[in-house]
Amino acid sequence: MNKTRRLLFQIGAVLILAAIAFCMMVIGRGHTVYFDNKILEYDDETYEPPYKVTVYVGGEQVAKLNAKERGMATTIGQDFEMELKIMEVKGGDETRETYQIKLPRTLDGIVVNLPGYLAGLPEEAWMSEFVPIVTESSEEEEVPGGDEFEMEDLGDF
Amino acid sequence: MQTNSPPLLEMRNIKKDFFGNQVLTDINLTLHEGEVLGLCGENGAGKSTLMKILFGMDVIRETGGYEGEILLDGKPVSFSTPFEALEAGIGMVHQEFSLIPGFTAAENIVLNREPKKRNIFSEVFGERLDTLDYNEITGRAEAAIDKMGFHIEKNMRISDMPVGHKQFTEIARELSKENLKLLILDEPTAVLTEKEAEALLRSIRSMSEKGIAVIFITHRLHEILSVCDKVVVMRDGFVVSDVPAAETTVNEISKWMVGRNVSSADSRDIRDTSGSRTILSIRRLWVDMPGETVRDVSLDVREGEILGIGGLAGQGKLGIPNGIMGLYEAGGTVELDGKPIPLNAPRKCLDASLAFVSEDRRGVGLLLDETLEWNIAFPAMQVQNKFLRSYLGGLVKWRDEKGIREVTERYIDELAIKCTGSKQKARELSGGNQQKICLAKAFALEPKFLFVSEPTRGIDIGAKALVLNALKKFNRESGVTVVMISSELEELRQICDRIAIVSGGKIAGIRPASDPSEEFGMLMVSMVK
Amino acid sequence: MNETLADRNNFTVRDRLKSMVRNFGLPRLIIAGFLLLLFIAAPFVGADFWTQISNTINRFSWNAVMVLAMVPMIHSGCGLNFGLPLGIISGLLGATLSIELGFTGPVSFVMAVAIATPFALILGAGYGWLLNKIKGGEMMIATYVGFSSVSFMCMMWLLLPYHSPTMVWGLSGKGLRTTISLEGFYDKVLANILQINIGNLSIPTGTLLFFALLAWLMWAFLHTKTGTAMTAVGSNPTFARAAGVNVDKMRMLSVVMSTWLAAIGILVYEQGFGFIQLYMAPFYMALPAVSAILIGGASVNKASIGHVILGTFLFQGIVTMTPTVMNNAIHMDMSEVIRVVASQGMILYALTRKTEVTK
Amino acid sequence: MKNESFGKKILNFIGNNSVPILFVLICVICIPISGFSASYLINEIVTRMGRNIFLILCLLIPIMAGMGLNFGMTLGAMAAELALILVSDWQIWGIPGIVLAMILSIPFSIVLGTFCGKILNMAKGREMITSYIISFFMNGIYQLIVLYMMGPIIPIKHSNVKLPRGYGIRNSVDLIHMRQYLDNLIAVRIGGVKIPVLTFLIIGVLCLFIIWFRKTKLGQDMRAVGQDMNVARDAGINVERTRIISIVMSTVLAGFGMVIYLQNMGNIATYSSHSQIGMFCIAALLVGGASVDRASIGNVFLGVILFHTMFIVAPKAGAMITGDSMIGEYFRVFISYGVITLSLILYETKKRKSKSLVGQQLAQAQKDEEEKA
Repeated sequence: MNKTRRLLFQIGAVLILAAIAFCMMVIGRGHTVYFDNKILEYDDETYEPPYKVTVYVGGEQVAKLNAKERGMATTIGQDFEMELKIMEVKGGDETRETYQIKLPRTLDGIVVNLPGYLAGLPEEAWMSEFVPIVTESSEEEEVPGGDEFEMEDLGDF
Repeated sequence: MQTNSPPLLEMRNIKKDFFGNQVLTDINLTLHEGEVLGLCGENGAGKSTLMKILFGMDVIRETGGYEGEILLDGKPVSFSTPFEALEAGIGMVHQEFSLIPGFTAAENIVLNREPKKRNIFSEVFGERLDTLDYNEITGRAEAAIDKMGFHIEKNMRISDMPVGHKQFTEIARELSKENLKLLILDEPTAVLTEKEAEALLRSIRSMSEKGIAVIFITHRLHEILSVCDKVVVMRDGFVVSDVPAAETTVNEISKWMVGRNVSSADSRDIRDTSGSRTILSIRRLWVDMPGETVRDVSLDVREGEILGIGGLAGQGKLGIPNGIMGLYEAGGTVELDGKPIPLNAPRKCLDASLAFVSEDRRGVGLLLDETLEWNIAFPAMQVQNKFLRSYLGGLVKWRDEKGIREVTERYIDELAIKCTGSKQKARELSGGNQQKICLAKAFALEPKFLFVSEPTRGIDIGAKALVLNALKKFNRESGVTVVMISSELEELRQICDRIAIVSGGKIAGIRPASDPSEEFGMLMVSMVK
Repeated sequence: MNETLADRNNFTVRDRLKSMVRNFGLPRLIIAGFLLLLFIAAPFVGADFWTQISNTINRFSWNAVMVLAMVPMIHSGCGLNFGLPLGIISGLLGATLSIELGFTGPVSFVMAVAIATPFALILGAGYGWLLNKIKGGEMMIATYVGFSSVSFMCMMWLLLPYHSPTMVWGLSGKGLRTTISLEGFYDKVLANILQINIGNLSIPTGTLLFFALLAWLMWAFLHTKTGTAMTAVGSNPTFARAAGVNVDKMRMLSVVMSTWLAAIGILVYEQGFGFIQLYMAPFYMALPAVSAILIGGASVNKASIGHVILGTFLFQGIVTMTPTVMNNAIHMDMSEVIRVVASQGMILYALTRKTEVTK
Repeated sequence: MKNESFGKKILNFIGNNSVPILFVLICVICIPISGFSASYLINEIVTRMGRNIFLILCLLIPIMAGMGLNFGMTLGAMAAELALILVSDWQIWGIPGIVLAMILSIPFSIVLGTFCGKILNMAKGREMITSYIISFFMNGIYQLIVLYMMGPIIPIKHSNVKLPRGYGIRNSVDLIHMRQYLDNLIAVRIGGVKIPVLTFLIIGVLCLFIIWFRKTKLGQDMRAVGQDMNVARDAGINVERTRIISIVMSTVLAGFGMVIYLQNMGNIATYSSHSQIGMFCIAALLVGGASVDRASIGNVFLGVILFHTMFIVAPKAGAMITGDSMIGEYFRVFISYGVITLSLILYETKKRKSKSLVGQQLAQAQKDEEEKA
């Protein structure tokens, strides 16, 4: 009786931890969102970028994009909220509006084409995965081994 | 009234041997509720083995169990661990304290039986995360202390307590066990002051009034008479008498303890050495050897004799040679041939041609992981530069392997040591043969004077005779004075010329070995501390 | 009839094998087997066998003396000398002072030994005195005595007034460099004596002979009266005390010997390696030496010259063979990891063995 | 008479607290020389307290169980690093990432801690040197996992974590998206000093837990085992298991502590972060006046403050005095090792002294008796 009871509690504790871990994996997923203020061609139509877009995330300005420029922001979770301040033509009026984007959980880097997005196109039109170009130098990193530590390893503490 | 119900404890025909060595034969004991039984006997009489059987100690099972039957409340029981015995209501207070030094008395009393409260963590991680209920702990400790009838400070840490109070804490711990029916006290008064001992006796009486039976093991015979309902005396694994305490006397008990039909007296070869000069004189010796404290010993040993030193365990007989040889801290004066020997310096003793065969074979006597050659030749090599060859004008002292082998082989032959060869490791020999190696080691030193401590402890009868004969021969043929320390009086009476009895850390008396054993028995218990 | 006899023979053989495994220790067997495998595999993966052998022998000759330094302290029951860096420091002082005083060529080696000796004796005596105060806790404290002395010397290398331009930093003109080349000093002075070169096989005869000399001296010492006493102290200190041996003196002597051998050991290592390494370099030098002697079959309180030779050979064999063979075979250099796991595992194994002598 | 006893008391106090007093002196001398401003110093110390205290607290439990200084806490640090590498590769950021890493480190810590505990049970009486060697041994296994198994066996996707050769983890793993998230969540600034309130709250909870734990049955058992293993065994306490539990608890807590430590640092030095952590934590604890067999929460706090003050000011002070900045660097390393050495020696000699003291007392008592007689 007592044993089964404790077993239940133990399983419960593990489950709760696992559940928390799972929640964390979902809500803590980090994404990098790239904003493209670039021409988009979709269904044989061309969408011109506005003259200037200023992007605010969480109240802070993260990018100020002229046409053909790309900006970047990081976010945690899948609900991405951004505020865009758009100036269609040089010297024109600015409009300010808030947009909500649902990000796909599986992607690390997401490119959002602003002209396409603003034009209300379907998702596949303006959203694409960001594939980083590996520009790594191919030199092998020095990996320390064994029981021979150098002074640097003592590090700052 | 008692006759109607079955006795609380009944032991029937208990037998026990250690590897063919019979240590208990047909022991019968009965004990009723609230009865106090005094158990006495010499060391090695079988008291502790009997208690170990009753208490289900591991040693018993590991050495092949026991024969016979134990009945508790009329039902047969057999404990395979001490915990089962505790469960059944048997408590035991051992000679060595079993207390946590940094805990208070109360914490020790309830050790591992602490009252607990549940909490959220203990639901998940199990009972060990229950919080302790300190109020309840104090309560239970108080109750146990009340039951004992001797006040100890429940919040005092053990490490701050006087020795006697530690003993009482142990007793209180046993009493705090709800179902305690039988309490075994193994020499509880050994560490108590006079007053505390009296208090203990009072509390034994009050326990007995509350219906708890007590088995009281002690060497202080008057205590037995004053508190026990009956007395059981053991000797050589037998119960020699089982009488109501009211019907006997201290004299009678001590006779039973050592008494034996002395038939071999004639065959003994006892030498009267009263004319010989004194070779070793000990004055006011004290030795701090744990468990074998020597308080004030003065003793003269005559040249060429075999002097036995006997006494009960813990009275200090072992401390004498260990102190003189510098193995334990000692004070006083010792003179060999009129020349003083400095204490606390083993080398000085060896240089003065003293030799010692220790009772602790494995700890002190042998290099277990080395060859027999090394064991036998080492002290002689170090002390007397034997078995060495000098090169470069004595700058290099090289081990003489050939000489070492020769001497080892000689002793292997002489002492009939059973081994595969002189290169065998000492660890691989049996106890008796190890003892012979220890003797050979001492003989190789060719000493003027030899201390032999418990030479027959833990070896079988055949080997015993060989060892004793070798000693006797060594003494008679080489004229070396031998002092032999032994717990077995009969053994001493067999080979010694005179026997000194140590009691309470002092010499209680010296008698010729031909005196009847009762005499020695009286001396043994005379000054017991 | 014949069959039963054969059976019995089999039985005894298997029994003997079993007891051999037990005496030798499973980890040791695995390591020896692994090295054997490496030697067998070497030609197949395209590594030149004789080069490998040469490398192993070379490294053996560099390290053997430091492993030998373990022997006296194990014999006297002080356990594994994790405080080896203390001796190494004496050696380094000898090496740097010898160069500072302007000695060159083979003489600089002799002088380094000569200068290192008093340092080793003094430091060893202090270290021995300390270890006598804390019997039973030697190994942990030895480790930290080694560490603190190395870090203390780190400051000293900077502060001591060295001037020799080959040793100090070029820019500031003071403070010793981390590595000092021994070219023109005693680089390979021992190795070049009677060096044998046959094809790819080269044997540093001089270094090996030097080690043989020290090993023989150690062997001889253990056969003298004092050496016997030292072994007895390690085997059972109470026995030794009862036999009139001054236990503390013996332990002290063993520590001094060990420290001196470590000092000589590092000098031999340097002459083979060609550089003096200062600062944190001696930090973990005790561990390879400790594991080498354990791999050779020693335990926390028993060691012999045979253990030193076998252990150094096995350990250095693995150190030199694994990188090449592994790299060629699977294109993954796991040698570091294997070395760490094997050597530390060996030390762990030895520490968890029950030793009968308890103080 | 009264003065004399007061003087004696002071001497006793100095004798018992020689290490902390020595450090106070070092700090008092070095602070003015280093020329650091008070606010800079306080800021640094507060940061380091938040970073290190949790880690050091995990040492208390094995000390309670009589197993000495747990050099095997490195194992917990390794567990945390494994967890953080994985979490970082899965791109879980911020507080959720930190929480996930802590949860993930638990199974690793339990496995490693059990292994360590079992080995230590086989090496009773030399736990410290053994746990020290275990940390090296496990470092080898850790490298095996991180350098060779991460990639081919344990999937690692991101190239900012993985070595260019296709397997193994880089020398340094960036935790930029977790960096000081915990510290900044409820941070308060008082006079230019940033106080990471949440981190301190977590530390506070751990302190309460340790205080509470001492009053549990398990805590009591650990103390009993720590003081006398044989008595505890005779009383029916499962000594081996209790010892293993104490090591496992310490390892798990060390894992949490390491996550807190690394989120503050903002990156993992994959192959060296853990290797020195044990040494520095132990040194800090000992500086606070703890010994091999006795340590309290107070020792931890005092130790962190003193040790890290020394750590901050030593290089600058060294540079000021000798004109060489490396001197100070080496000095603080020397001090760390030196203080551990000193504490170990003090502990061992004290153990011996208390033994011989008993002998002396007995001898004296006998002498007195002799004189009386």
